[in-house]
Amino acid sequence: MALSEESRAIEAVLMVAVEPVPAGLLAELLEIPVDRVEPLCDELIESCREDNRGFAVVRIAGGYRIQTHPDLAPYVERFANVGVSSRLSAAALETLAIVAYKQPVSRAQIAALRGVNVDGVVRLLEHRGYIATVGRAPGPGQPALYGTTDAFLERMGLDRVEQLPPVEDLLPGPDAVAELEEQLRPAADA
Amino acid sequence: MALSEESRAIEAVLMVAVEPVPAGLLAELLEIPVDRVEPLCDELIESCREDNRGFAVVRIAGGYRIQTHPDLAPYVERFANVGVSSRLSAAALETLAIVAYKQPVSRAQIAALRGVNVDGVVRLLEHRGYIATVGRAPGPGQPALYGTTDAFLERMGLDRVEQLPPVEDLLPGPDAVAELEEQLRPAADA
Amino acid sequence: MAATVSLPVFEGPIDLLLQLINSHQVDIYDVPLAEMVDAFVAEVATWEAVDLSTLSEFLVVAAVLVELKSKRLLPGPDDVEADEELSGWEERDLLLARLLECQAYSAAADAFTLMMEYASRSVPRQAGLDDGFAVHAPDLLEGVTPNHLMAAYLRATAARPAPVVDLYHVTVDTVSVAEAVSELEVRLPRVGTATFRGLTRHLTTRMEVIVRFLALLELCKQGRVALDQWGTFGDLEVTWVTGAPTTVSVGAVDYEYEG
Repeated sequence: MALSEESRAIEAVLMVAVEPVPAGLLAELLEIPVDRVEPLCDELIESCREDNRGFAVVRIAGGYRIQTHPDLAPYVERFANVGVSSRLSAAALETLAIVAYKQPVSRAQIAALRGVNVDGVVRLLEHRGYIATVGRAPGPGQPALYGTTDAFLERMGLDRVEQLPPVEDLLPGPDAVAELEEQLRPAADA
Repeated sequence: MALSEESRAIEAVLMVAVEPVPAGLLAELLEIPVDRVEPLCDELIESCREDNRGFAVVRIAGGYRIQTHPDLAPYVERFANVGVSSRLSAAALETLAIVAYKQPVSRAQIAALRGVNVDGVVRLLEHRGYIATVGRAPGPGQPALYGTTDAFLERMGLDRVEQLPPVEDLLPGPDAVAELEEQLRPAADA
Repeated sequence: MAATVSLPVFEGPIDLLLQLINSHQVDIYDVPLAEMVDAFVAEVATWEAVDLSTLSEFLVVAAVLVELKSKRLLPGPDDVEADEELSGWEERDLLLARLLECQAYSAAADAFTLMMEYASRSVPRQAGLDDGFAVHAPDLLEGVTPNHLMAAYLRATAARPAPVVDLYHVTVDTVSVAEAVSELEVRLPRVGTATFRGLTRHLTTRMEVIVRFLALLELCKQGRVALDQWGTFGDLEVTWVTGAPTTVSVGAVDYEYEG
């Protein structure tokens, strides 16, 4: 069953989303009335079932998301366990360090510091229980703010986060760096 | 087109992967011979195309991954706020091309071709993760030899370096070469 | 904005001029290079902001033109001995090969841009594992101490790419002598005596080595290190003078070198 253009767009958005996407946001992205979203998502849900896909589109609290089909859980679980290395990658450790020192911190702030997309790493750290959502930032979308957990402190042998070795922030913030970069860029892009 | 059980399992695994999954690992998870993986993935790729899905399964940087369909970029970009990867300057692109086609190659060899100092550009490309030291040349100082990385392949949307356009296609045509040669002849000879 | 030139034989963008010369539609012999440069400099003078891309593009093309023309003006085979003639041909072959190669890489750069542009229209799925899956993995923080974490934090915050200036051809290393002084201040008291080679072994650019040398001279002037050299071109031996004040007025050393 070939999908409609709007259903395809919804599917693409759900593919890159890390958290459930509210119907209102989908309507906004597609520039359609919000009551059109449900039938389109139903079309998607139905097509996945009919074509026997390995994933499903599900409606859960807060919106829609894509998840693996429950009957394939054994493969997914095996993958999750073979893929895991016994140590954190340098990138993951740096991300954890940023959360530890800068908490509460949003994913966008971490990404700005690291200069790369950190969604996967943040999810891994959250999944492992080293970091957790500790609040929501004000402003559009109310992004989640992350902090370290008690499990993290316990593993590091600390009582409080304040016991981490002190660091001095000698560097200009990401905003300042971005601004500087802008100024230094020549008039026309090479 | 309804999917086979194995294709569904591969699809589910790719759904939770955060980087390209090599065929060998998929074979291990499904407990099938590795040469069975490619036809199964082809089945997946074909089904996505046929059913006009919003995503595609692609072979990239030595593995398989799921990504959004290119023609839905307007929706995805609006949602995911991508475009973090800034553009490379002409000098950086040409240097990257030299590394890609001549790897493993030393900084001195690149500089000889470009006719200018390339230290800054090489450092930038290394920092972006597109090139890396892949060995050391014999001889005094044992200069580092550079090659392209998986991140480069991912950025280019390629599976292997061999998929780059052949260098013959990039050279000026035989007529142009003959004329250029003529041009280089000394005055008295012309 | 592409550089344009206006000459008796040609008027238009300078890279087009190069193409025409390459395709033999304009003779490099008839192109007055000095006039071309004068015209470009005059055009630059009218710019409100300096456009580095156009400047460097012009420089590259102008350099190739100068090279082409100098080859064209070389004495012909009649004036040279057979051996030299041969080497002249060899030189031209090499030049031709280089020009062809440069054009190929320039074409490759264009192809790369298109491929990257196309690839960037697809975004990979990054959602990771669904909730509720059990991961029986070893503790990932095994062996990680708070100090490791601090080091990772410093790495993460210091690893920001330096602001990228499209200087195209020039590499600027800014190394301050003051920084080198502070670094040596920490290092030398620990080792007591070291050789200059040993102190600069980890450095990669000549400018860094020079700055290190200047820093040593500065410390020597302040009577905080002793320098010895056994023989001409011998390795410089650096000895930290114990009892010297432990903090240097780094502010007194504030000059920077750019290479």
